[in-house]
Amino acid sequence: MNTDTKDRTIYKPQFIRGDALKIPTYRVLKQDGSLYKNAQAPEVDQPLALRIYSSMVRTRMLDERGLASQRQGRLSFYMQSTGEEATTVGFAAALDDQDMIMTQYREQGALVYRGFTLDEFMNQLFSNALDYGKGRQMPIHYGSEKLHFMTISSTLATQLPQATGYAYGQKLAGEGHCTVAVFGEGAASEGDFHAALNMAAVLKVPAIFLCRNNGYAISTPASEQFAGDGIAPRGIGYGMHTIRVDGNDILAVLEATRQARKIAVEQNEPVLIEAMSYRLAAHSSSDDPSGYRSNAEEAKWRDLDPLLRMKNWLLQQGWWSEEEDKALFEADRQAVMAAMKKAEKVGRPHIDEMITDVYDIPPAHLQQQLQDLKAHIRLYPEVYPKSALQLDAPEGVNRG
Amino acid sequence: MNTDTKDRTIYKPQFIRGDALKIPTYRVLKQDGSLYKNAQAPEVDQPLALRIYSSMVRTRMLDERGLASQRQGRLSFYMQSTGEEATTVGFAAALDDQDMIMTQYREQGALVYRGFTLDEFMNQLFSNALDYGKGRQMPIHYGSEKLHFMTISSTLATQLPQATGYAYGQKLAGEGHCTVAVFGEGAASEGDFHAALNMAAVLKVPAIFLCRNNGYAISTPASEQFAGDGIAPRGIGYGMHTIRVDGNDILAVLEATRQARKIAVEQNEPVLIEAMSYRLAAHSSSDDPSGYRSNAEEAKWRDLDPLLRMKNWLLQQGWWSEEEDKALFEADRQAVMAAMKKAEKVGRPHIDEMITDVYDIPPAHLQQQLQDLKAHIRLYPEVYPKSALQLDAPEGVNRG
Amino acid sequence: MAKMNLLQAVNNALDIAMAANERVVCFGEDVGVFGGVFRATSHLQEKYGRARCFNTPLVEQGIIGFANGLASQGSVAVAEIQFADYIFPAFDQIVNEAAKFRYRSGNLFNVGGLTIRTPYGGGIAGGHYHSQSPEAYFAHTPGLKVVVPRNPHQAKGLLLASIRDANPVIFFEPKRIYRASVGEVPEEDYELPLGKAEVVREGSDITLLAWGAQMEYLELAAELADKEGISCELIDLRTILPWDVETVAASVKKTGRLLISHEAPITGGFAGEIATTIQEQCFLHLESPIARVAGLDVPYPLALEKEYIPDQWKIFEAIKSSVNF
Amino acid sequence: MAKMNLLQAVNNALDIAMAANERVVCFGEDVGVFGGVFRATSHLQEKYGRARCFNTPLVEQGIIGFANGLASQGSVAVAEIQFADYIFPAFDQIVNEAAKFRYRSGNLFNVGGLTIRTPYGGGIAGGHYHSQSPEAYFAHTPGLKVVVPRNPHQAKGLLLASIRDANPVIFFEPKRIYRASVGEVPEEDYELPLGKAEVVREGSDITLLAWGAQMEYLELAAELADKEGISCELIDLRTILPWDVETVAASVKKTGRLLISHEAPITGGFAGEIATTIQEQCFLHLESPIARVAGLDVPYPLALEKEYIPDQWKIFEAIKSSVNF
Ligand SMILES: Cc1ncc(C[n+]2csc(CCOP(=O)(O)OP(=O)(O)O)c2C)c(N)n1
Ligand SMILES: Cc1ncc(C[n+]2csc(CCOP(=O)(O)OP(=O)(O)O)c2C)c(N)n1
Ligand SMILES: [Mg+2]
Ligand SMILES: [Mg+2]
Repeated sequence: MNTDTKDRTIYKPQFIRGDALKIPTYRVLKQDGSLYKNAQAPEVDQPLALRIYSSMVRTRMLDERGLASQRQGRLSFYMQSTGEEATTVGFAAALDDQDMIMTQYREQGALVYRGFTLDEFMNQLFSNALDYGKGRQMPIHYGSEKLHFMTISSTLATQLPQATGYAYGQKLAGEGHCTVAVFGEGAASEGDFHAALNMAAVLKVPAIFLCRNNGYAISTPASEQFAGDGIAPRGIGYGMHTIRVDGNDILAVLEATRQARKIAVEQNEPVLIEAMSYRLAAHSSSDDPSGYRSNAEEAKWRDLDPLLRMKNWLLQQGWWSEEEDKALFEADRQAVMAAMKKAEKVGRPHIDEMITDVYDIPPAHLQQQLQDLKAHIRLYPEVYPKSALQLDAPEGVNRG
Repeated sequence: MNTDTKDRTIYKPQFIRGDALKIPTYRVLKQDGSLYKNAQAPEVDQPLALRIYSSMVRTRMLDERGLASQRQGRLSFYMQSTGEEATTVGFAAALDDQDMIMTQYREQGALVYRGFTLDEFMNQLFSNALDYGKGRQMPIHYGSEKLHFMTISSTLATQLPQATGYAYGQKLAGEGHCTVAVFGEGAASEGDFHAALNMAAVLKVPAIFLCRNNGYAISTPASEQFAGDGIAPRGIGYGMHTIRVDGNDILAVLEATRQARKIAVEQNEPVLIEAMSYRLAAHSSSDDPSGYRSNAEEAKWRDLDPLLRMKNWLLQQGWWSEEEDKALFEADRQAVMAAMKKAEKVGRPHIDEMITDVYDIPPAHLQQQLQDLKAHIRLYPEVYPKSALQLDAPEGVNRG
Repeated sequence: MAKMNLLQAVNNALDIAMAANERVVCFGEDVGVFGGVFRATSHLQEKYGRARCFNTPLVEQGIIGFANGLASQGSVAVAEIQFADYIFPAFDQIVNEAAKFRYRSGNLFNVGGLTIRTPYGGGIAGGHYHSQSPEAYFAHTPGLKVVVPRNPHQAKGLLLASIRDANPVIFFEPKRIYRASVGEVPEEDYELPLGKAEVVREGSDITLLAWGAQMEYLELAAELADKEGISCELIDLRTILPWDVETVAASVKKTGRLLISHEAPITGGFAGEIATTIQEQCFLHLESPIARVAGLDVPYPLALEKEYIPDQWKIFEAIKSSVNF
Repeated sequence: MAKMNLLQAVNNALDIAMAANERVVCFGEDVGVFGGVFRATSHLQEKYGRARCFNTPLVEQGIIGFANGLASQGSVAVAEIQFADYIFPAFDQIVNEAAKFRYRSGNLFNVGGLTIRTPYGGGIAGGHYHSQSPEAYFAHTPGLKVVVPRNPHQAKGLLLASIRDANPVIFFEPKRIYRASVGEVPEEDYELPLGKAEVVREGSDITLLAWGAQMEYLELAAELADKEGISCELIDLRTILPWDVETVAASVKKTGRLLISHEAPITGGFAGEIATTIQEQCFLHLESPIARVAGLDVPYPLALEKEYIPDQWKIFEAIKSSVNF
């Protein structure tokens, strides 16, 4: 047993209270862009700082336009990450571009940072023939093999034990890469969370588990999700290196993740990071938060906007100006809208894609089912007009 | 968010190490029967002490004979609890007899303490017509409604979220009862463990989660089960009152559970107890531990025998003598063997019990299936001789 | 009588069940203040308090484990799984625990008070994980009852019966028609029988069988067939497990033909069970092979959803094939 | 050739797979030093090191989640679930994740390297939780392959094929005959095809179809029938998903009769799928209803196990009923 209890004996039955272990929060940057007195900025040069900031801005614009076009009925669904951009861009900026990222669904910031193009985003959102996922999943289920970004799955927390396994494979491969799994504080209630972190600690894998504690899981506040001091203390329970950071503080997220990566890759030890933030927008385009939280609460967090915080820092560094800022926002807004228009015009996935990728090669029964379906579509072209048109066309050009 | 991070800020990225939280072990009784210098014995009078001790002895004898008759081919399967009797009897002795107990499978001590008779044990072990479980589950899957002992299920950890739910019902009922769920350190790796403890803490239920950390899950040592400081620190993570006790120390287990019960019932707050012990026997009658652990290790723990420890204390109290002890062991051994012989002679469950209790009332298709089966048995009485004999007999008298 | 949509009928049934029996407790993800993501539990927390209607942490295996324990204690546990696609983490607690609780204890303990409500099915642009119809997984599990209503009136009566049934019930709610299906619903407390199919339209040439949202396509197909002079008998199975062999067999003996439709992938779907039983019981009456119109054997797709759905046109074609066999 | 029992054949296949490809990794509860509770992974840790053969913590959902991730990374993950009865906590990782991994990503990612080995079935006094045959649950899940061998020779060849197949495979091992089934097994590396049934005995009056341990009862029943002058054709389905419709249909067209047997509860079992497909494809050839001999619709019982099992006598009676229909 690795619990050597010899020299830690008590003779009175003292219960340790649930709040015995309070985990502090690591912060660097104040909202006004200055550093905390005792804090030190991580090494960030101007190009990196601007890559990070422009990724945050682009993410914001993507989300703004994404929701707007859902409201216009152009998109069936959208999920914004507003307020959490420092976390989702910041962690990505701390990684090697070859490290695997496995996310939940609200981490478009990481994809932007890695260089997923607006066209790539839009093809997925519009489920068109160029979507790498072949239009099979709902909007926001991005994935990119070349960017080492695992295709998103809607089922919460399933990516966590998968990250443990992926990282184990990376350890076997010995090429110095790690896996970062990102998840919400709600998803951390799932059994898969427990499985993932415990296995990662026991099997000593180079994985970083990054919890976005944004206060809500749809309508459920964190206070009805757990009773302890957030998610971080669980890491200690698993015998795992753990840190809590201010998730709206780009410099803190960046530095914590850099150091976490060092531990993961050099020591083959997993790390848990809990990033404290707030989901400023609705859960998704299907949600209306006014039923479960107050405007005042939202306003409080709006004042802690991570973009503003970073901008203030950039301004203080002399690396950025208000004019450049305005121009960037506007340019991105335009670029997003242009990409949308383009993606909307791309046709949808070919009917033949109905049965590909279920297996490596479609077995006989699936081929038969497709053939029957096509025969049926020929009978009723007016009912299935889009696929009727495809019947005699060659298969679409939709591989990425 | 119930994570108020205001006044706990750090400005350097300090990771908290997995071993930051070391939980001490509560002990009262030394192996020689004397108390630790600073320890205090809980209130235990002679009748209670003897009820506890005789339950431990009976459990030991049950296990000795249970395994022996498995070896003789009389029983198909058996599981011993040798070495863990102080934990399994001790916790039960701290409860109100109406409190619900939900166990894993190695807690026969609690059932003995509650007064499950040898006949009741044997009827289950021999799957006879008097088994409350109607011979449907493997040996050791006991249950007793009147003793508030939930029928055991082989699927590990499933009883844990069930205990949370049961305790929630007790809280609604408001009669001052609690639920105790017992499980191994191996089972604590299951997703259901996480679900159970987190929900219990959030929903504030009167439940005690008692982990028997006995060093092994079949062949898997605790060191390959978790990397942290055992199971206890997880309780802190859930914001739950937590204590670790020496599981071979009857007085420590008793007192810790008593106080845990007080917290649970008076404050409607769950408690986690980790009892440190050792599985002295094989995992089950199907297992041979020589393939995965040393005799020396076993010997070390044999020296910490909880029965001996309690006996030494009783002797020092002047409540017990070596003669009485010998006589008790011998009487119990005889009683167990007599009960076995008796149970062996009881017929097996009636064929009609094949389809009862799947639903409250057997639906038409099950009635049909039973009828078809009986018609078949009539055709081949020599293939199914035991049930052939029952076909025209009335249904057995096997309800408890 | 009042006009209600299916969601309102569900909400009304829960309200009545909670008012009638204070041991009824409703819970699940976002079920409390918010009233559930579809609002099926709206206002229940307000009316009956937080102790009886509440949010749980986000953990399906925990929700059902908790529900099993609560039901075994004697409470009436009504657990919501937010989407049927997310019921699988709870599969062990349902299949190994709830379904076997009474049998394994020789009836010392039971979880008869358990009802699991969950929205199922496609047609809402939900992709793989907001569209599945997993009823067949549960129908292979003795000890469970599986119920699916087709409209508001059925939903209320069947849900009240499910909550009060002495066995664990999985109650699948057809979310595609949550709001679209509107009808007259008695305001009072009533129950519809579990385990009984309903002949919703008599006919002579072929029996059409389905459940839940799929009944709508069946009815549309029957109308198409009507125009071609084919008379269809329509049956709503309502309870998938245990299912009403008698009603279906009687109909097939009359019509000589059977078509079964479900949205789930065809292979291993529950139509296979029905067809096999019916070919056994009605072998000499069958004038054509029993037909299935079901989902393709692929994960539920998004962009090609319309093509995937076993709609009225596919059913109509299968009807003609069967009749012309 | 060497004489091996089924366990040794499995162990031998794993050994060959690990020797041939260093990316093959075996893991699960107690599979390390101990070699698994049935010893199927004996000596593999010794030979290939702890990194490639190891114990996991006790968490089935974690084992399969981990395996999915490992396979998606490009390793060949061979995960053991100690008993098929304990596969249900991993149901979500199998049904929602492994099965849909390739499809949902448009083939950017896949877990084709995943094989799940698990001992299944009754007849060993295992009661509810050491006896189940859950193959039908998985057979309703597009994206998975489901394989069951009947003897050592088949076990080795099918397991090697499963490990190397580019799709996730669940490999059910018939534990009742782990040691009882002994036969000649080629020592070299070989594969048997997935998705192909095998006609193990030709006959003319009726087709008998099963898989795994149930094949033994089928053979015994065929011998009983032989004595009564009934000629049985025996087919081992071997792969449950995707299954070999062609071979079965060809046989039924020849014999005119079909009997399917499995140990799992009859309702919702995979026999229903087979029977429904075959009645459709062979309608005009069928001389009697397709018969099923399967487990009762109850949790697997202990004391009444003998009565529960679909043994040769039950099969023999069903053969006679079919032939005399
Ligand atoms: C297994 C599973 N259960 C339920 C859901 C439905 N659901 C989608 S998002 C969500 C809340 C997640 O909250 P959190 O993890 O905190 O992430 P956040 O939305 O705050 O970023 C729920 C319940 C799901 N997708 N998967
Ligand atoms: C869900 C599940 N997985 C696997 C098993 C097989 N199994 C039975 S006991 C056991 C080990 C349990 O170890 P632990 O919880 O430490 O209890 P102990 O035997 O030490 O008392 C295992 C793996 C099971 N019964 N249930
Ligand atoms: Mg959240
Ligand atoms: Mg143990």
